[in-house]
Amino acid sequence: MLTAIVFLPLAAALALLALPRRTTDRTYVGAWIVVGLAELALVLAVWAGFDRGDGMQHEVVARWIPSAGVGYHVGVDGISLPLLAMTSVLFLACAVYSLRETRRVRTYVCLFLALQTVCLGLFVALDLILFFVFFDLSIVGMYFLIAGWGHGDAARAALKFFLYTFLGSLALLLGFIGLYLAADPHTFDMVELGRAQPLAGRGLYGGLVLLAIGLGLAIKTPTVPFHTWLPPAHTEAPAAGSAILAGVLLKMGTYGFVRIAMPLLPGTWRDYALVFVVVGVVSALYGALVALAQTDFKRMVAYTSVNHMGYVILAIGAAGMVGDSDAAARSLAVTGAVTQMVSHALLTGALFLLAGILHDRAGSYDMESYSGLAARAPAFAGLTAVAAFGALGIPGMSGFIAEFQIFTGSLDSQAAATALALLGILVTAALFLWALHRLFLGPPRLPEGASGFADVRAAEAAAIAPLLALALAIGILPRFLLDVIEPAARTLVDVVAG
Amino acid sequence: METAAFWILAVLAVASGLAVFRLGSMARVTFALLASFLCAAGEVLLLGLAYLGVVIVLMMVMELVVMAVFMVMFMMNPAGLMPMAMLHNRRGALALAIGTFGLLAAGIVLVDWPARAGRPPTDATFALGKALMGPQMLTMMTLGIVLFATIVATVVLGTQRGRYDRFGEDLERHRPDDPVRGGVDS
Amino acid sequence: MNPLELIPELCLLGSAVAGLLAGSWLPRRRQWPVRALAAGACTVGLVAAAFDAVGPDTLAFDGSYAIDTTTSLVRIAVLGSTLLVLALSSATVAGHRRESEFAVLLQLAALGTIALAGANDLLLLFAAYLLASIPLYALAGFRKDAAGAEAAMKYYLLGALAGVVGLAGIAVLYGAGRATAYPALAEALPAAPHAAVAFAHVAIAAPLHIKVGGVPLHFWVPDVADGAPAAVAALVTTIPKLGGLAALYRILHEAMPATSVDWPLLVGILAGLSMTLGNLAAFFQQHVKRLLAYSTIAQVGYVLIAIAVAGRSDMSQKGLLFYLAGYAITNLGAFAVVAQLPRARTIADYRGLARRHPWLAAVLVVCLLGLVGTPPTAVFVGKLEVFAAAIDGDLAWLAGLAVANTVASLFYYLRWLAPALLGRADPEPPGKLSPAGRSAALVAYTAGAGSLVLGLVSGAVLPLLAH
Amino acid sequence: MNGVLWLLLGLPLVSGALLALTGSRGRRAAPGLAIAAAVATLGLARGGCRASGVSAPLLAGIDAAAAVDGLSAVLVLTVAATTLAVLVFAASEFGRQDARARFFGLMLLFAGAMLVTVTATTLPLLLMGWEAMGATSWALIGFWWRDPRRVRAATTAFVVTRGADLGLYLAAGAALAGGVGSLALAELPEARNPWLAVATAGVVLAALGKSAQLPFSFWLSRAMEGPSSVSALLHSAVMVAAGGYLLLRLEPLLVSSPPAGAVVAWTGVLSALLLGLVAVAQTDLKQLLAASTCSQLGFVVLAAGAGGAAGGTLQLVAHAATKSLLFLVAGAWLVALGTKSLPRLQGAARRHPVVGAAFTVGALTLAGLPPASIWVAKDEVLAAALARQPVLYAAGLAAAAVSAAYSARALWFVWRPPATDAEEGCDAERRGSRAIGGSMRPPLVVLAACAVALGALALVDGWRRALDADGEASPAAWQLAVSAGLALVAAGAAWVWGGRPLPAAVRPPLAGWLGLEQGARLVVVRPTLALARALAALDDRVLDRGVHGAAAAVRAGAAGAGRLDERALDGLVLGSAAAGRAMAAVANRSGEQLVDGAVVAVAAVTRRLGRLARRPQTGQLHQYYAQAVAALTLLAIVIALVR
Amino acid sequence: MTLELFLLLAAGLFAIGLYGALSQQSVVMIMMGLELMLNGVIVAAASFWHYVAPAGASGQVLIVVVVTAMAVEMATGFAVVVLLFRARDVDTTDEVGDLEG
Repeated sequence: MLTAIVFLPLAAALALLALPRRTTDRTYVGAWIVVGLAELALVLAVWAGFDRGDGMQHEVVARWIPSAGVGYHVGVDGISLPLLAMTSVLFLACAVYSLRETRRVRTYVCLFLALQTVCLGLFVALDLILFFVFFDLSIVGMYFLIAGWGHGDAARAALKFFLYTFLGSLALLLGFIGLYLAADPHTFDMVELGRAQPLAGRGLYGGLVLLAIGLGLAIKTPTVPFHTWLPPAHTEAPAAGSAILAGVLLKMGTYGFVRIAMPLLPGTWRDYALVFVVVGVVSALYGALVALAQTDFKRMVAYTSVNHMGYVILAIGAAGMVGDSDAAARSLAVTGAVTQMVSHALLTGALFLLAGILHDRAGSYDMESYSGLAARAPAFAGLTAVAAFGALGIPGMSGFIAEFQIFTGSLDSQAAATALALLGILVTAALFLWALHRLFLGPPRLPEGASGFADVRAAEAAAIAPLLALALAIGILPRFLLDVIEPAARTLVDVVAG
Repeated sequence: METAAFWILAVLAVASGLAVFRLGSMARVTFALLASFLCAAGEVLLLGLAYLGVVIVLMMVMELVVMAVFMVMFMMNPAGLMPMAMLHNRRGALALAIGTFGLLAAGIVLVDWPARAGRPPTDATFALGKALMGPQMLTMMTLGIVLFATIVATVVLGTQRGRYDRFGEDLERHRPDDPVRGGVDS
Repeated sequence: MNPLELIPELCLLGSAVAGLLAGSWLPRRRQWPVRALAAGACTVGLVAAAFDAVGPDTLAFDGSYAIDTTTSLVRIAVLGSTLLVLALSSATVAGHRRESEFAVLLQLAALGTIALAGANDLLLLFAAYLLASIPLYALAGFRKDAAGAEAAMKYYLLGALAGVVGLAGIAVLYGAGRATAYPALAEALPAAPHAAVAFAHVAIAAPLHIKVGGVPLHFWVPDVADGAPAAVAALVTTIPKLGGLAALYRILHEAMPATSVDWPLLVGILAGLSMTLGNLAAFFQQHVKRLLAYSTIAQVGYVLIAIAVAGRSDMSQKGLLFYLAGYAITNLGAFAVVAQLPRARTIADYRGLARRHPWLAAVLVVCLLGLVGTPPTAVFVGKLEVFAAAIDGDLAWLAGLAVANTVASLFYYLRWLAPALLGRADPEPPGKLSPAGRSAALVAYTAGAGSLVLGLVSGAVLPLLAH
Repeated sequence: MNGVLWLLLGLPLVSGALLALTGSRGRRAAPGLAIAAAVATLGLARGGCRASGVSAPLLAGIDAAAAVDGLSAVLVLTVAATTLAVLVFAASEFGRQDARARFFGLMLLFAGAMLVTVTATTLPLLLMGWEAMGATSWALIGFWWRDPRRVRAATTAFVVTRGADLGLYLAAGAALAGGVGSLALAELPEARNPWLAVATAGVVLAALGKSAQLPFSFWLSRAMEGPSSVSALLHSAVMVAAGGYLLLRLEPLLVSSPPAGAVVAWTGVLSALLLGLVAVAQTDLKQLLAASTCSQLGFVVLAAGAGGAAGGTLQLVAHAATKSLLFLVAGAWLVALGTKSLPRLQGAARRHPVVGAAFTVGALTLAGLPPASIWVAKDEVLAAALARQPVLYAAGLAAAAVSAAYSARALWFVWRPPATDAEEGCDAERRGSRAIGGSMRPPLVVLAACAVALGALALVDGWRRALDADGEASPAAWQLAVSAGLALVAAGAAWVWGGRPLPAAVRPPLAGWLGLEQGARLVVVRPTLALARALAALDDRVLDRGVHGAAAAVRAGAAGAGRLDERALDGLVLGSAAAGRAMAAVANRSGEQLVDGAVVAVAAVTRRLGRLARRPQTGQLHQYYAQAVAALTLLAIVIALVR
Repeated sequence: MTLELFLLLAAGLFAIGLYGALSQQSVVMIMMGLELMLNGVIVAAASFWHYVAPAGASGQVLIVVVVTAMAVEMATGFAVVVLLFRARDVDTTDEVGDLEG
């Protein structure tokens, strides 16, 4: 089942490549949408059949490189399933959004489909090498996407993105090898490593392995000070690429923390949790403050990603500060972190697609050059406002559910840090309101050279509105999501507590 | 007696070796090199390897005659008698050579070389033959193939006119079409 | 001793001799049977080598020649690469006056390379070195133009110097250990004088480093790759490396106890130098052949890591051999793309390749990213094994350096890939991107697919490479 | 009937959201639909008061639960009724050309969020309503979004209240940490110390912010930029009332950590006094009413701090009725006369007698004159204060006197005979219609009646029992007399003083709302922005965007500091700003060493090395030879020396 | 006569050859330098055989290998020189430096 989910898009991409050259662009995008729907249906089927209890389900284990301890091992639990679902939703949204794409559509669609396989595969991988393979391929795919369909100084941004994240992936690989060597017998299998706990009690060695893994994931996440690849990559990337980059690729970093760093190195994680707490708080505040000063809408959203991911790091760091804190609180924090991943994907994905519309209509992201757009494009303004309010964590949207859990759960073990990070949501509120003000409100004005500003088109609305609706659903009735996450979060917290 | 021979041959070998790069004409250079080789062969003889010493002498004479011919053919100094000096990076070369020699000499003197183990066989040549037929057979076979490869390689590199130039595209001619008559297959 | 064990070697030799004889009777435009014969010999040899590979390890010729996993893998890799080079060279040599000789020299070089890997005695090692070198000098100058002559001269002179140094090393090692056979040396060397062994070690490494093209004897690599035809460039940067590295592994692992000389340090230094220098020099290289040449120097650095931990990590042999196989096929793929586009000399000439030859571009992506070590290509698995071995063998600093180098190397591979994939070609006419023929493209596809497949089936291959 | 409560909460929220979504299509039907929804809500509110609590799982071990008890019931009814009144009024305030669907939808959402807040029995649900209310207030205050000033006002209001809301997040975390796993409001006082103290502090912070107490009061002044009916709702039953409600609801928490009670009580009474003085100094009717809101809610806060829940609740309700009435009147005048400046409103009450009468009733109630409701309510509160601390009582009395003064002052203006050039003063802010809309009058009348009569609640049997406040102090007769007398005297004095401006010494700070907003800008906003710009510039600079950004940031910082100097404000402000500037400067300097700078440097070095690495490849064989031999020699030496 | 003396002689010949190989421009002269170095190796091999391991024949075989290598490399070298002369009409390495960088 999972294998089918993961490789269906790739198979579809290969099939599309075999189509004759004269096939129209719409056919490709249409096929992509169909594949996206099929994927979503499959994931929903898995969701429906998911046992709310704990543990890995739908596991598939196959020999791949047994002598090197590498296997094809996939499975889902309560942490990966929401991300799997979120990935298929976001890709479907991007497919719908791309109906109007005109540049090299065939390659574009195939690249996205391949990227979808890679992203889905990463979230179900239970083998470190399999994880790494997908991790690396995601970088390659995204590189081509940015370099090929971006605007402005895309090649440079893409290269920067690639070099940065590739460096991260290699650090990750070193860490994996460290884990591999510590296990006896040597294995890359996450489940077995989790059972064996090879690094328990090996202080410095464990620290170095965690450093390598943490570095790799921190670059991908990204956290301050490894975030500098993010703004240019986002600014130059095409809208759908940005949405995937922020929505899915960033999650690979945070997902790696909860899937690999925490359960496989629990003792080490406890020892160094404070580092992650500090990094999380600094990221949250730094990201929010820098976003506040941006005049470029897309850059601003990019920096808020740093802020939002900072919360996630804070939560999982706090979950490692076992001390005398309450297990329920830590579990709440981890649940919040996973919820935040889903929530951020939906909301920031929507925001980046909206930013794409902005650029598409008037060719600029500069907020200063716009004003009063609400008069010309009320629906666009409305959607953006909803997404922005969601992103700033207003109740009724998923962001609130996530952040409330993060803060409430983290305060127990990390009072001062959490209190500091709380300031982040205030700054985020200010910056989003200010952005809405500058773009949409006030007397109408457009950038020079733009003749008009058409409102959201049907296809665009069909791409963005479901994302927001889903965020709303999570915000109001979060149980359907939390029921899945909570058992896994509790297990993880127990593992970390040792 | 042997000591004297060693010293004389050694000094001669070194001196003629130096002469190779000091002399001005190609012909003399070639003969200086030959002299050096002959002295070295003499040393080998002194060490009790009569057969190999003779082989070296024969090989070197042959080789250096060929070399002399090449000199005459290709060097800018066809007569092989005019003085010439074509050097580059003389100081660097000198420094490296002297440095290497110094290091080697220091190593030779300082190293505690292993003691002699066993006695030389009564007939060293026979022992060599036995080794070549025994444990070192593959080495010798390989060297044989090396010679084969060398022939092919030198033909490919060195000859300008191949069989298709001489006997035609389809090797249809019975007599080679050579600019100058004569030769092995004529 | 069982002559059946030497079928691959005998096939090559027999086919070389027969090919030379046959070649002297064949019309110029119909010399293909010689190459067909060579291909047949390689195929038979491959089959035989595969059979030997699953058999037990043996020693032939009074212990001077080892037939074990290492030899078997090098045999298979060399014969496979020879097949690919035979196909690759078809555009260069078909109908050439020396077509037969090309095939003969190619087989002799392959034979020498295999002998290099199997040699268990210093003297045989040197004989094999000569055999593996001399045909290549001739092939480097095969085109006989100015550049080819220069390439041949540089290759020859550097090779000859290294040979002389190597012989000096062999002599000293013989003096220090009273023997030339590896097992005897392994016994004698721990008691031998340190300085002498150290000198001998460096000296013997010289000819092998010429073969592998590692620093500090890498100077010939870019110049020969540049001056020789693309097929020969592919040959000299691939096949000799296989034998040279295997020989280095064998001599260090089996003849030199690490207690007498700190050779892991030496190899580690050379590995670090090779990868760093190779990568740095490739950074701003515009000519694709030179760029690839420098990249092969860097690749040698990675492989040397596996050798540096030989004997200290169980994974070193596996890593080494798998890396070699993966490297060979990936590098051949990259050179095959270059050979297929003979008029494109610089990176800029590749602009728009993806539009004009999408499949070639795909092969280029697979091979170049493969050389970087992007999963799931074969080199990735090799790199994984090698890095793991390095950390396992307490040479983590080397693994770190290798990682840094890998990142750096990405820069120049991408510098090539970016215009090839994203740029728009000059609209008319095809010009620099006109293809050479079918065979090189076929080799490119084969190698590109092979690189991927080898990475994917590494599970089946790796266990075979363990002891 | 379990579902009634969900229905009560859901109806305004869902209908409001749907209405807001219809956009221009719903323009025509919006008022009708909204009023219908409000009526239904009011009906449900009555039913809801008897309904049992409801609960739904929300987070792990934490439910979203709602229930109606005495306090909630009072507030639910107040909210529903006020909303209905305001919506009826608003049906005339907006013309066809306005985005009525958006307005009415948001109003319903606003009221619905408040209903959620007052019925919630767990912290998460309360916070959800609380924050949603804040967000809706932004949209409502900035309803006329084409005017940047109003949007900025909305942003100020939202950001300030949200800043205070952080206290609730803090409180939730602290409660969880303190062992209250369910986050139920009723269990909060059982939290362990020190978490109990943290939770209390958080709650107090959030409540003070929401009800615009010192030092957050200024946002309410800016919130006046919105439509009058928004002000009417926001100042009475919905937004600011939430803060008072929260404190009353969590009074046990204040009791369990005594310093908190004192802090709350003093903040309340100081707000009542100081903001009352501010109200006296206002020349704009809506600003006067806004300041009075802070002042009046100060009594609610005082009640909560002093342990007088019954009085506080009465004050909350009485004030809600009174203040919505007054704002609606101000809105009616603004629609009709186009101005809300007191001097220009001279004689306004005479022009429209019904409206004028309603205003008079409201103002007299606000002044605390008997027999109106606030007179009773205030004395209930003051009785509790007296029981706690006589000083509190004295300060409260002073504040009561001040409220009588500003009310009388407003009355004095509107009852003056109209000036001869009355028409000239009109239409200062917008074009007046010179007529009072048809649906405007009935709500005024009803609200005026309520304002007067609600005081009787205190006499109703069971009022205290319903509020669970049996043991609380009641005012003695002398207290009632004293406050009535004082109010009369103060009102009389204010009437005599009339329209003359206040003494110059006190006028600027009072008219400017004590400089709170400027203070906040100086202490919080500007340093934050400067820091943000500095960090962004740092980020850019690191990103190779050049030195310009950093220079600009430094320049901006310097300019900010320059402006600071001009104002020559107190040393504390200066010091903190300077510290921020220094921080930014330090961050700038260290920027070069940051990671990305390092990456760029590494790239540059690599570039140089790349050129260097090709230098040996000279093409000259003899150089290859020399290099190779030298390298081999060196290696041999190294290896020979290392053992 | 001692091993050291023979080895010093060998080292001398080796160093002289090295000097020639490094300093000569003409390819043929470089080859001569290499030959001279091998000459030294012969002396060293013979002396090692005599003074260290006379019992085995490896030393002798080594000399055979060296002599063969000399011949083979000479032959190849001459072929290269011929090629160089034909293709470029030069015989010194200094004039053959087109491929660089």
